[in-house]
Amino acid sequence: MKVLYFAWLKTKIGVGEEDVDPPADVRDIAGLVEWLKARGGGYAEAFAEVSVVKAAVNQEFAEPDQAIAAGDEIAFFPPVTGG
Amino acid sequence: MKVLYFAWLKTKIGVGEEDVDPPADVRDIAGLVEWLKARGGGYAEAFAEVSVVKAAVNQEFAEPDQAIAAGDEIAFFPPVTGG
Amino acid sequence: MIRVQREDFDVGAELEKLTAGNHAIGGAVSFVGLVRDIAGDAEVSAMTLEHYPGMTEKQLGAIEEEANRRWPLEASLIIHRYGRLEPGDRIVLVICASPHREAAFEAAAFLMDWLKTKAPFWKLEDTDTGAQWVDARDSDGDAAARWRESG
Amino acid sequence: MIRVQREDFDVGAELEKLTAGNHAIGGAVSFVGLVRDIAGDAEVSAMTLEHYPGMTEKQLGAIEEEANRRWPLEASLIIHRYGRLEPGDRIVLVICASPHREAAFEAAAFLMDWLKTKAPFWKLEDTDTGAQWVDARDSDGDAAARWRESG
Repeated sequence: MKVLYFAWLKTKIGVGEEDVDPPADVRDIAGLVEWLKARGGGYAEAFAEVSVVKAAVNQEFAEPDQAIAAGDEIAFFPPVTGG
Repeated sequence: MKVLYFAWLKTKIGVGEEDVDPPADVRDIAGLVEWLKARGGGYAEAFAEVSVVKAAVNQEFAEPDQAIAAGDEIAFFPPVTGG
Repeated sequence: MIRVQREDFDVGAELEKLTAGNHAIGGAVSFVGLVRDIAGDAEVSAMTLEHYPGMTEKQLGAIEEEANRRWPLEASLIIHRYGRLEPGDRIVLVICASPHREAAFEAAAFLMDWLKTKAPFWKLEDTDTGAQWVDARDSDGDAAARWRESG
Repeated sequence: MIRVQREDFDVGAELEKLTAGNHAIGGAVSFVGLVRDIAGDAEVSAMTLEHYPGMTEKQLGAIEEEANRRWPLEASLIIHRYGRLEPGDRIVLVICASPHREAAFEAAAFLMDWLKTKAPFWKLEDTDTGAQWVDARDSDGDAAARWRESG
């Protein structure tokens, strides 16, 4: 599963993209966040205030309860500020 | 008193601008319209449907009861269609 | 700034001139009005815009001043052409620039709505059924009415 | 049409290309977003726009499609830049062209409001107090919410 981080999540975590292989009980976005957060360090910091972190699954905005599967492209980022 | 006509009022009346010298009892726009209309011909035609004719006094939009005086620049025209 | 002219204008150049060097501007909204080739059911081959020289400048100036009174604009511009125009030709340009986009959008819409009801221009269209003076649209009056201030 | 690019764009040329030859167009509204030199109380010397390649194009395409579904547009364009920009630089261009001005104004405002809340861009500002990621504005969420369709 490919995971991307943008803006200050990328800064805190230190990488913009990585391949991860979570255990089978990680079934949705919320589960993935908990699993990543448990890694500590930059991850714990990036996901400390989880309510301000947005997610996308396969380049579409996704809610915390959205199911994820191996092969998905998951992205985490702060609220967008373009335009 | 200078009187200007625009768009189809100018076409009907046949001139775009003229100097007129109405009698003293012509005191406002409505009075001037009646006086011009009484000339008949193109004037009667131009002012036949007086509700669709707009007026300006000294280049500001004016209502029928606006007072006019010698030396004023009066204009008559249909509703504007610019932009 | 307002201009009433027979000549065409260059939107990109006007926008550049208006915003250059002013780094307080966050957004600029432009409106360009073009001559359409259809009026109701009739085909339009050309149109002639008549106006009231003197009053036109006065009214456009007043409309622009009003927009600047209502919205925090950093810059504004109205250019309106007169004379003979063909389908696809530019008629009018309005630009409003502001720190924030909301003000720029509202002020530009306001200027166009007021211009449609307050600027002394009249359109004579050459159609396949003859030359015809364009009637004012009721919807333009309605559009302008929404900007009326209460009190 | 949408474009995501590092390079600057030419508003006049884009407008010309988009409207040329289409005589059904009565009005074209453009919005240009520019980099401001002030953010809150801090002075901004530059900003870097990061985005999510792939998702950006997908979202902009969907937003443009939605605008064309809601309003009778003859042509539309979104260009959004990324990378390093300085105060006064152009960030974004939106153009909507329609037979009538009301649709062009509404669709352009809609595109900007949605872009602010749906397009995956993030601004990092270099200010005199250090580099800082720009926070989303609540007012942008409110602005986007007004376009929500009921039912």
